[in-house]
Amino acid sequence: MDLSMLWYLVPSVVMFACGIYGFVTRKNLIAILISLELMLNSADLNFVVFNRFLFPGSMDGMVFTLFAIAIAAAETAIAIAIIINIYRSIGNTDVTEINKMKF
Amino acid sequence: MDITLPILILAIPITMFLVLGIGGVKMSHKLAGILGILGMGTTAVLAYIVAFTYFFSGDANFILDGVRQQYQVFDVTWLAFTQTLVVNIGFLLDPISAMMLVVITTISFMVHLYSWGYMEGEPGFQRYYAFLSLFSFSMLGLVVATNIFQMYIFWELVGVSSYLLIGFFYKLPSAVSASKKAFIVTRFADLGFLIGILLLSFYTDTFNFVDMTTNPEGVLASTGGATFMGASVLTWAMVLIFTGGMGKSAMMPLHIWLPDAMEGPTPVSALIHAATMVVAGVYLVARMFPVYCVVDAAMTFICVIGAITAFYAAVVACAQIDIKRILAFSTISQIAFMMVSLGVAYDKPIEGVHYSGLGYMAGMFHLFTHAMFKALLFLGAGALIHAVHSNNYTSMGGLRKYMPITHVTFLIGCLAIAGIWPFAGFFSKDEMLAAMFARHWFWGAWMTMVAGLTAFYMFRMYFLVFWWEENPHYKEHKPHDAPWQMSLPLIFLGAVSIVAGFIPFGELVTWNGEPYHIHIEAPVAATSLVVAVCAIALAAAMYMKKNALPTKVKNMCPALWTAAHRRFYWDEIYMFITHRIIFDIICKGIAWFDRHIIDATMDAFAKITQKTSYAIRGMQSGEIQSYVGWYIAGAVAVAAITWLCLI
Amino acid sequence: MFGNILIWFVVIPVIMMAGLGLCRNSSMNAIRAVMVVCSTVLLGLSIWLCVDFLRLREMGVSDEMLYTGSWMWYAPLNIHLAVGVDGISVLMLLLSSVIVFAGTFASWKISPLPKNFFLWFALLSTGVFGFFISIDIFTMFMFYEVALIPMYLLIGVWGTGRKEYSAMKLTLMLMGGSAFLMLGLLGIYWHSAPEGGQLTWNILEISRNASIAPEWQNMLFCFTFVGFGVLGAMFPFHTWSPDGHACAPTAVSMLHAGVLMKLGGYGCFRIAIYLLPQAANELAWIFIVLTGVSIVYGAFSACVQTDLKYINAYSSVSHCGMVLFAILMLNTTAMTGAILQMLSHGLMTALFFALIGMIYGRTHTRDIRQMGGLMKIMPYLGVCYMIAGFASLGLPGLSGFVAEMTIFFGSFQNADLFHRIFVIAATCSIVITAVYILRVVGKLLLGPVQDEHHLQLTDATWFERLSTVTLILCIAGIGCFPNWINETIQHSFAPIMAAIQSAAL
Amino acid sequence: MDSVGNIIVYFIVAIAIVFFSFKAVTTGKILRAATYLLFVLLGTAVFYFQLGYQFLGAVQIAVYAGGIMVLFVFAILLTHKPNDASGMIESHRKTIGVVLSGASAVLLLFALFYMPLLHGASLAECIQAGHGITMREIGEAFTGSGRFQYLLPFEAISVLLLACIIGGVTVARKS
Repeated sequence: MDLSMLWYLVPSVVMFACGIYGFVTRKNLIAILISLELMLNSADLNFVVFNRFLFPGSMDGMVFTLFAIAIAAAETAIAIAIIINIYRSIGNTDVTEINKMKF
Repeated sequence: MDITLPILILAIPITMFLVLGIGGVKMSHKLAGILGILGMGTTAVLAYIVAFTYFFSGDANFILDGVRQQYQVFDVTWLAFTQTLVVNIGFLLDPISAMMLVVITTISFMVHLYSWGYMEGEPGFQRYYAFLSLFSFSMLGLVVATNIFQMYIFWELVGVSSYLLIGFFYKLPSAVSASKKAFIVTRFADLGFLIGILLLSFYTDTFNFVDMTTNPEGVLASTGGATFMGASVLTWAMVLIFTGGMGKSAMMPLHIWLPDAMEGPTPVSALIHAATMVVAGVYLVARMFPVYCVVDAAMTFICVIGAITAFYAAVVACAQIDIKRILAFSTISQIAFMMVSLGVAYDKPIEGVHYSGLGYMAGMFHLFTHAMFKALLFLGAGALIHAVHSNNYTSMGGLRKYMPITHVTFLIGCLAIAGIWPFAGFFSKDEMLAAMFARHWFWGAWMTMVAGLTAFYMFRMYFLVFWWEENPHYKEHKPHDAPWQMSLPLIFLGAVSIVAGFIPFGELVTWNGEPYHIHIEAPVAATSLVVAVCAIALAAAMYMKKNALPTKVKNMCPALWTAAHRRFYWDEIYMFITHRIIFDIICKGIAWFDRHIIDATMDAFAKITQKTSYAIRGMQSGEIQSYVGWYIAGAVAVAAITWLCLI
Repeated sequence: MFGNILIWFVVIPVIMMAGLGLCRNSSMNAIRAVMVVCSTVLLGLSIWLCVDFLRLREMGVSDEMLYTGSWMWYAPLNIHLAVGVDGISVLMLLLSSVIVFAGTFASWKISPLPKNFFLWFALLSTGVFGFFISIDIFTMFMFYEVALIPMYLLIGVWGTGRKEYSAMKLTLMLMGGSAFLMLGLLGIYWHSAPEGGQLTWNILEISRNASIAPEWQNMLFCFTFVGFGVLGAMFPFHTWSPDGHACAPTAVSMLHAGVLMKLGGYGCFRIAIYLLPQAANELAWIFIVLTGVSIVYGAFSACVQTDLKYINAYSSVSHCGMVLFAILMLNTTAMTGAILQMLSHGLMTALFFALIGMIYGRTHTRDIRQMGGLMKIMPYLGVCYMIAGFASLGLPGLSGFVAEMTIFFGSFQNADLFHRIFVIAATCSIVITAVYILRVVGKLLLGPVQDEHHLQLTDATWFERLSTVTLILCIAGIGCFPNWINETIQHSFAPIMAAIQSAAL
Repeated sequence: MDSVGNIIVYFIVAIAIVFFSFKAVTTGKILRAATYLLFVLLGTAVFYFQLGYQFLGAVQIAVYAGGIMVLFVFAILLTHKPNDASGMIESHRKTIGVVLSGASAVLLLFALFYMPLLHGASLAECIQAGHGITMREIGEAFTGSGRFQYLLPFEAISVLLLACIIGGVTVARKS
């Protein structure tokens, strides 16, 4: 039995689908962010898997994942700053409450 | 002929209008009055010179082999519609225009002079003179028109001058509505005139009177036998043109504006609504006479309208209280007389008639004499109103002792209009009746009856004003004769009314320029004289001394009297049509339609757009989650579709 | 490029804007100085152009367009800044500059934000002048839009009453019209060359090529005519006009009714009729019906309005309907009449709106039921209003008469019953016009004074007098001596008539 | 042919990832969600090691599981009062979520199984085919500007991180 590409991609798909579910259903901003990280992670994993199985000679996928991780870090930092700020101003982090700028 | 004089005749009044209209505010009343009178006086003198030159100089341009010619002094292009259809502004001299020059300038000068006394101290005195000058200019331009379009231009201008002068006392709502009515009714008639011109000029390809009248057969031929709704196009055109004349000359059913026009100052009524402007319709028919002659239907139409109007106005005049209204209806009746006279005339010999164009000559003659004595009557009425400050004869009575000059001149006017020898009206009326009898006995008999009615209502008024019984108010406010500025015109016009009948009019004015020797038709003259005298006697019996006879007569048929007094409800009918139907239903309906249908449709487009926007803006909720939801749904859908397509 | 005199008609308003930009917001005198100087220069320039144009014609220069110039603007689509004028455009330029001049004085005391007001005003003028000098339909369209957009702000900011609604309505409806127009113009462009030739926007070249297929012509004609017709207040696309005019500030109403609505008529015949003659022959009847309805309908509607501006807006519907009506008659006389009517209506409506603005500025009402006897209180304005009214109802000696008569006589040359009926219906409007004009004059100026407070009001000031006198002189000038206009525009119709006639064969 | 140990590790990790992913988005407590996320991230790191990217796995653990998770925990603690129901997180629109995630999962899995991926080369062969990635190579890849070298993105990322630091500070600062 071989560990082929498909083996790694299936958990990635599951991770991604869970991310979507969480992103759409969660009300808490941080929980949404967590779901986002799940999706991001699944994409990262795909890059690496494709790199390894299809282009084993190069390292583009890996480098891309490295960048993605860096960007994810940056993004999370900013997002969390914003979330904290929102919490300060309206007292919770519920997306349904954040509609002052709607329309 | 040198063109300076004709140009000056038109230029002086319009200059006066501009000077008095623009600079009048800064002038004193006296200066404005003197300027106006001087200007009109000069114009009158120039017009006399021109007319005299035309009639008596014997110049080959004017009279050739004993036949008077039409002569265009000048004729310059004003506006070119097409290569051939060109509007000119010119100056046409022919017997009727020369005669009208004299009539207009004389009456206008008299009125200018008279107004100096009558309008003294009125605010807007300068404006009044400015408008009078404008009117004189327009009227002169009308009569000397070389082409029908020039006539239409000045036709509109006299309409406006009339509007301005009727509404001179613009603070009175009655004057405002009277002026509005006058303008709109005549404007409506002018619409017919305009359409008539459109039709006529389309076929003849010319506006020029001389071109059309010298070749009426050609005009008829140019229409190529086209018909519309059973009548030939030329008939339509000529009837429509006559409609314009009906409006200006207050023929039924477009007469309703003239009695109301008496809201204007009395001298204005004398000038515009008795002597000059209202005869424009007659003048128009006379001008186009040869063309009318080739369309019998139009001529019959003129006769019928004229005969009905003459009788109607005479009957109504018998039941009026306001002396100016009586005079107004008398004017309508007399103008209708002229119309019938023109209508019975013919340009070719008729069997058994020694001169078929007699009606034309007689109509013009009556136009001339009527202008003089009707102006006289109006000015006399003005003097009366000036004295008692009321228009109604009920405030008058027994005035002959207080106002002798007015009395005598007014009597002259009444005798003249009643057609008593040797006053002017006798001669002209006799010729007219002769012409009518010559055409058909019916017209003659009918119009003789109208002449009798005329004598009756004029003397009814005369007796009620000057005899009857003295009004008790005279003790507080003693009436007296008017100042010299007002008396002078009365005396002058009275004198003219006596002698005008002896003018050899037939030598001067005939339809084709050939002289005609007037001779009294003894049977006709005798009949009309007898009828007139009987009518006067009846009036004297009823109204000379205060008695109960008039009331008895009135009570014999009160409904008739009321109907006549209310002018047979024409005003009410018009009010119903204009206000209830046109204004309330059509105008308001259209305005409603515009706001609630057309505009609402446009608004509905906007509303639909807005509603749709509101409906779909929920998608643009600002919630990242729903965006992602839509995004993923979209992505899945696209992928699935692509996938299915690829397999 | 600046050697061409026509370019200056666009450059001067731009200079005007620059000059205004340099003024401080508060220094009213500097702003007025800039406006007066520039509008006077424009007026002088257009008079000079008119004289020079007549001189050239006199010398026998018979080109279709004079002072032509063309500069490439955007090569891939062959868009040029192409300019040139014929007699009609010359007169339109003259009209525009007269109204800009009068409008400047009519808005002498505009507030608030005078500088911004005049900036937009100048931009509007740029568009108007640019439109009339262009012979490239793309630049023409561009200038048309330039003229349209400032209207929104001018009405929305400086207007009165329901100004936001009206500004929005006006802009949207006109924009809707220009959407149609854009389609039409693009269609013309794509069919402008014979097989394989260079596509062009130039009016002269398009008409010379005459390569648009008949079935396309019909569609494009409808697009362009409706597009311009909306601006010309054609029934049933006229409803922006009453609301827009009622809410617009004085000078804007003047310029809008006076010039902008003329863009519609001018465009209709310069583009719709001239470039699509075959369709014009075929489809004119549809629009004759619509414009004929406009004429009578506008006049009847005006009879029952109580707001002065609504009355004039509806009368504009009627009069502008007359312009389009005459254009559709497809003969020289009627078209001459249309041009005269454009001039006449432009001047007279501008005068009307100026006077209404002045009266409103004093009485603070435009409802004729609340006013009366103003003739006694402000005789100067009253007399001017009467003159404007007389011009409107077609008094000889004033411009309206000449225009209407030329239209009627021209239109009557179409001898078939259909045309006849509509011409006669159109002539009826002169009576209805008299009714509503006299109704207003009677209620507003004559009769007893309605409101005691009005007795304290003052008559016109010098700048108001200057504004009105300019317009009245022009109205009387055209009315008394119309023939020079006839001569100016006569040559301009020859190519159009030739196109129509060759299409009819 | 992969070693049995490798396959066993794979299964353990794969099941863990699936399970914890699922728990991370369904659990009612926010702190637990963060913890489950941590497990998923660690599992992914194991996959990276298994695929032969040791450096990447290290980065994953250090930056993601270490740094970012700490941020998460801080944020949670800052926005939730202890001993409070606010620690619970609610969900809404569950049906939509299930449908969307289900649909995308089905679509993706369908695609995966449709493609001829199952019978590709095995992991061991691929690791064999590729050379081991040394730190030197990675360093050169980040600092060179030639083919397959990433100086410019690297710089861009560093600027981005700087911007984020400043931005984060600015946004979160108490006014």
